[in-house]
Amino acid sequence: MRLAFTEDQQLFRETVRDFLAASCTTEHLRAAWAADTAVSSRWAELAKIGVTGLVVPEEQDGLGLTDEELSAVLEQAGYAALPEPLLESAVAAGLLAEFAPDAGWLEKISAGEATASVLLPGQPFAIEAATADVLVVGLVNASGEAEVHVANPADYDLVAQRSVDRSRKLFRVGFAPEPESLVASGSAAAAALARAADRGALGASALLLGLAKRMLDMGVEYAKQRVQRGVLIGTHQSVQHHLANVLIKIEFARPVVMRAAYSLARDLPSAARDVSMAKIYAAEAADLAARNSLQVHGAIGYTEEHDLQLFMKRAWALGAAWGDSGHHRARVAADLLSEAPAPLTPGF
Amino acid sequence: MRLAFTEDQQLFRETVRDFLAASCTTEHLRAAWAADTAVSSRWAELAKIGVTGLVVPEEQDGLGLTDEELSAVLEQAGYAALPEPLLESAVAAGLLAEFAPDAGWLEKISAGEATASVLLPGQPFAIEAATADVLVVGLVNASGEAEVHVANPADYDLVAQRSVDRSRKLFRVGFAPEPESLVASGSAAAAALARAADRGALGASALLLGLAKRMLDMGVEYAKQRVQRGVLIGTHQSVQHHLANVLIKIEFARPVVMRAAYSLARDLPSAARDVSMAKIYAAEAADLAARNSLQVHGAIGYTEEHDLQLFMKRAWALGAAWGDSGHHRARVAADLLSEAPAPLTPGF
Amino acid sequence: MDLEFSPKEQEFRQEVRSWLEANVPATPLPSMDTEEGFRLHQEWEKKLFDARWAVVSWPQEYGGREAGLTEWLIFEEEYYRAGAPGRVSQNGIFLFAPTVFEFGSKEQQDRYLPKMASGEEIWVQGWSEPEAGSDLANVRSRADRDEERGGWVLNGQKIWSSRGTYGHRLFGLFRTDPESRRHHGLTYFMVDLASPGVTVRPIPQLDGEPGFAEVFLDDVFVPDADVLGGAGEGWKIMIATTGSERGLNLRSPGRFLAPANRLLDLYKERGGGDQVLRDAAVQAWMDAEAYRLFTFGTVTKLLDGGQIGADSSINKVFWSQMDVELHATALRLLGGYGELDEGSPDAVDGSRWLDGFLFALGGPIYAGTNEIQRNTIAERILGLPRAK
Amino acid sequence: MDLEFSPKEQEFRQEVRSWLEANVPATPLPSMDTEEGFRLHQEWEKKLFDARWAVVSWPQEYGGREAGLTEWLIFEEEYYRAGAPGRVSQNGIFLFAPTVFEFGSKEQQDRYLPKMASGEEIWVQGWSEPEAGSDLANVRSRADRDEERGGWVLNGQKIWSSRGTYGHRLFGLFRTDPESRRHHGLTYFMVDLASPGVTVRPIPQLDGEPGFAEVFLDDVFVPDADVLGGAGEGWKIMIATTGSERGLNLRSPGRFLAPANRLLDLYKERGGGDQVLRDAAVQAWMDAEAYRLFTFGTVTKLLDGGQIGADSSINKVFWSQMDVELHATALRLLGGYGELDEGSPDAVDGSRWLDGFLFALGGPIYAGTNEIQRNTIAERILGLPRAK
Repeated sequence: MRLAFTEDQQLFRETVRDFLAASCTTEHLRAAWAADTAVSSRWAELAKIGVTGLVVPEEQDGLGLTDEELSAVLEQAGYAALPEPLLESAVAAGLLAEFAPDAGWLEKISAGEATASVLLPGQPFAIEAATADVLVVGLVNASGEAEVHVANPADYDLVAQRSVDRSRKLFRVGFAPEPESLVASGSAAAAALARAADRGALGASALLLGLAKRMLDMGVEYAKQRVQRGVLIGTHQSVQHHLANVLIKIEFARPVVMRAAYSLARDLPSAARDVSMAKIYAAEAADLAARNSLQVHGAIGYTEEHDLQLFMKRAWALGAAWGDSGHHRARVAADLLSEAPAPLTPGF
Repeated sequence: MRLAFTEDQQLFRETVRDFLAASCTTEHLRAAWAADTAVSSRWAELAKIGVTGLVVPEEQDGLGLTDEELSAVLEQAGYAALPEPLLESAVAAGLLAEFAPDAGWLEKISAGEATASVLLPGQPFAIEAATADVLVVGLVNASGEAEVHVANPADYDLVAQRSVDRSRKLFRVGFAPEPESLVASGSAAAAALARAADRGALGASALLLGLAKRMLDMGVEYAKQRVQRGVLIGTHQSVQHHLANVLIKIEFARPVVMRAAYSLARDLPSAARDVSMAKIYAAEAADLAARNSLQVHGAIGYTEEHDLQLFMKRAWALGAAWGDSGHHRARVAADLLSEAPAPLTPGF
Repeated sequence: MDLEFSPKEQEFRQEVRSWLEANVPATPLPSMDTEEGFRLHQEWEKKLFDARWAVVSWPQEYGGREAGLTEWLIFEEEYYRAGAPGRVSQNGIFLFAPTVFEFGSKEQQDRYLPKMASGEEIWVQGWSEPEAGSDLANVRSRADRDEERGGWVLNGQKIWSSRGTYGHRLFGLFRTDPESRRHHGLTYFMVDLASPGVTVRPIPQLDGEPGFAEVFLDDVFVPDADVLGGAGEGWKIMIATTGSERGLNLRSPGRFLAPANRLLDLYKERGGGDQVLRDAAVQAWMDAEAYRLFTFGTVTKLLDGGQIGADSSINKVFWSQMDVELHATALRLLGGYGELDEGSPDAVDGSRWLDGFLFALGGPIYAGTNEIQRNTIAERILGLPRAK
Repeated sequence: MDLEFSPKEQEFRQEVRSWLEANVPATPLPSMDTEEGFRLHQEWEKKLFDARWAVVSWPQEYGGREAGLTEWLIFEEEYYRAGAPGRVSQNGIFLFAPTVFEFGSKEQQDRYLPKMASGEEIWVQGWSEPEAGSDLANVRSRADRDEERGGWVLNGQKIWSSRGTYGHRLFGLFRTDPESRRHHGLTYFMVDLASPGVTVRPIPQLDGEPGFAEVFLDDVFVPDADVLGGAGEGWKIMIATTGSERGLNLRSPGRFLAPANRLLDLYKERGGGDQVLRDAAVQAWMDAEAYRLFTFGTVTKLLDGGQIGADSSINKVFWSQMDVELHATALRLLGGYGELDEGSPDAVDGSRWLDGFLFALGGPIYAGTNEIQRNTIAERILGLPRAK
């Protein structure tokens, strides 16, 4: 019984953290906001430390790691609000590895020479679809059957949208399925798409956890330095309690997210329920972190010049992405209220 | 446009307040908790100032007043946690006045010589049923038709229950409807029972508002006097905010309750929606008042010796009585989301 | 109680309603914090003014109708109901004007009020200063006497001045007695932002618009004619204005009903019968109703000769939280479409819900943070000892 | 990560489970704060002790099994899962014993621990004093030296002593240096409540049971043999115990799962498909799960040689709020039946939900109010300056 990352996982995590601290500053984020794409030379750098190919099988030059390592890394990506579509590429990579391992995309993703994006059933927009080298599309066809397609830019047209988080480059995708693009259908496709959605929700949870921690740290820093009427605002009980309440949410969300990663990495029966629970807790932590950190910052936090908004806006967007809390609550309830709920992880 | 009680109403209210401050102290409440009935000589005293016959028509020696005055008085009864079944008698009186004005009960109620209780459809228990001189029963018969019965103690058997608020003497009523006890049926009965349920919910709102105010006042008093580690706890921002949040709930619940009284007194189209809204707001104010006042009091407030519990327990019981918030939210939603919601009061 | 409006009041309501129906722009104006939007909002103010709807409660001579409190509320209800443009002149006509009427000289009233009412001159508030937080007594900007020129030389910095980017005149306090502290030695100035030495730096807020600005004053000369009341009387005079700022409750009882009703429509379209979202939407509507009723209660109190006082703190905490929750609920209903900003082809209702959410987030912060409001409630209404 | 239990651990779990299944009383015992209930809970402790289940983590010689942290957690999970009686001896075996093991003399350990483990002697905590609030350093009760008799004479008053009404021995701090203040000059005493000069006044709590008591000491003699550690070392020694009290998280990760599962059953019976109540019940279950996972995380930290420290404040705020919400949700599900207290023929599940609610309300207050816990989190974990 160990509910903690292994030393290797910790090491990997710290490597990514240090890299992002240097190469993904808020100046970089503002640049990504202004650009047409959030993908920069950083993508190739991330490849060098194995991040882009983290879940790509070793046969395709990836690290062949699991959702455990992925979520550990994504928490750091969230802390830095990394603008590149790391999660989307990882979700796409999972589907490519299953249905199109030899198409050559995985090697390119591992090498940082390509980015992938993904559009799952029910997902309104695809991120970075205009710059992604490959777009993996999941859909339910007219006869109600699941299909997975590997689409090339030629196969679809895009309508650019504008997210409140300008580093999320969203596109509505008009995709006409072709027999050539079809790589899987039926129950295999359905299972893979469900698995992909869970990876997306788990990844979003890890990102939200990192975002929450970042916004808390910003609030704490500010409260330690900001003097108002001659006193540090951090000495006000209301400020202390705002921040303490955020820490409580984060500290309880963390083991929930870690457990979900463990379950999903092993495809345990409780995986779907555990992932939904993770998304609910992480989104709530990030939501409270945004509100309370903003309240602690006061008017300065409400300005565009202040960096807090970069993280708040990403948190709001991710809270609704990959299934909002209502969606995931319904999933947890459906399992718990069923005749035979999935056994607990860890067992009991 | 005046959203305030008239001078007469104010005067009546203050008379009742002063009477209860003297004759319904927490010592009296503890006595009512210990006794088999909460009805004492106070009932006759209340009759002298017109309270028991407040909504009884003048022809039956009552004051012939409306739900406006009733709610104004009940707020004071809530503040004092008056144990007598004032609301139940008023609800019963409304039905008696409509369907059995000549049975003689109304005169007795006005004179303080009798108490009445009531059991409406869906209501699990009747208060003081063992001591009530008359019990008005509303039911839906086998053919789905509404009926109103005026039952004499002979017509029913009772199973005594024990409420967390010991001054609420609850009984399950086994009532066998007799042709002799039937006083109304069909649409007239249905309308009257709906009206009675609204009076009950409005009255409960007024009681809860008074209870909330009482618990707030106790918390404020304590915070002003209690010294801990050499400082008044009232100087702690957390204590100040706990109490300020309660006041905010109360101050916004009050006009909502008053408006509902106005609408119901005039049977306006919005009355049912306004009453449901009042119950929701008043219950929320009382619930927060109980939690925050308890938290401000700390361990001493958690004891049976301390008077706070007398008011908390009544608030918890009344929050669920006369339709809980879930029931009333559904009613408000049904109206608002209908094709033609009731017009606003005041109009717009 | 009497929750009816008199025939005369109903008639007034009809008149307002039909004028608004005939004149409110079909499509919403661009944000008043953009250059074009600012101009268009000024034009709208002119239109209101010409029809004597700009300042209904003001005296005839300054373009008003001498409307009573209730009529004014009716006007405000109808104004929001009609979805008419935001009031670009609000800092002037709602916050500052009461002070001018009470403390300004006839000459000053004649000089300022007409242009304020017509929207020709937009007034900007200069309350906050860096480091001062919500504590208005913490004024560091100073004014030094200049006998020769018969006026004062202002130096310092004001921040969070709404409308500051495009506005024309600033009202605020400056320290005329360098020895003084806190509430003492402050004087109330009216500063022409076109004067030499004034630098305005726009501050874009969460929604990207420069809703407020930082105003730097370097040796800005202000003639005695632009001093309100006497030197050193600034604090006493200011109280009235902040009173009305925090008493925003009197801005409009119907203020939140329009968005609440739109939220119910949004639920009908997209709620799919979800009970949790239903209750959240209904709660928003009920809160908007409660806000309206609370306002009627306050008005009754005022008509009976009472004061608002610290009640406005109760009101401010309530509406600012309600406004955030209302828009957060809308975003939940929009799901994956909630993040779409204006300029998105697929944005629902032109991203008004997102805009409203971002705007609402300022509520718990401005005009005294909600924490300070709660302290005020505890100390001034509940009578608790001053917070440590 | 490894969220599996080892075969040895699983075997241990099986052994615990089957013993409990065979021995847990079919019907719940009466409240341990009634005279009869107290006695029956003592008998249950004896039964546990005889089977070596009373203090699994203790050394063999005192009736334990030297179980490791994980095995201990398994025991606790199973104990709650089986719905076994509350531990009337918990103040002794969980809060006080660690201190005795660390600071007690061998003679004291031999004299106290076996009877503590068997439930023959129930220990009572004497931390709080009137006026002191949650501040344990504010001790006014004093102990004066009595050389002749070779001990100390205690005077003063302790309050909120759980199990105080029927318990046998009290542990707590007394001021042995009259000149001292705050943390200094305090000594750790163990007081036989049967001694002359001790008066115990039961304090009934919300549920009517005398869960705690006020203990008055008038010239109570305590021999040197009942002093724990040296004179003046009381504070240092006490820290350990309060640590474990606030670290209740280590009491049992499964602690809230049993009621949470019962809540889901209650929803199935009475929820009628209401989605709001469904989400509330599911939230309670998820919080119970999160509590369990948080505990496993803490245990992992401890196994890696880490400390709990202020983390226990995080945990305490979380579980105390969860416990209130869980039971409040149950009462909402019960509607008009929720107010029925024990003794009501129509009470659902013998009013256990109401009892649980009343009990839970103490959570945010005891062992340091949640406000104090939040200050601790802010200052000791987030490193904010000390609150004003």
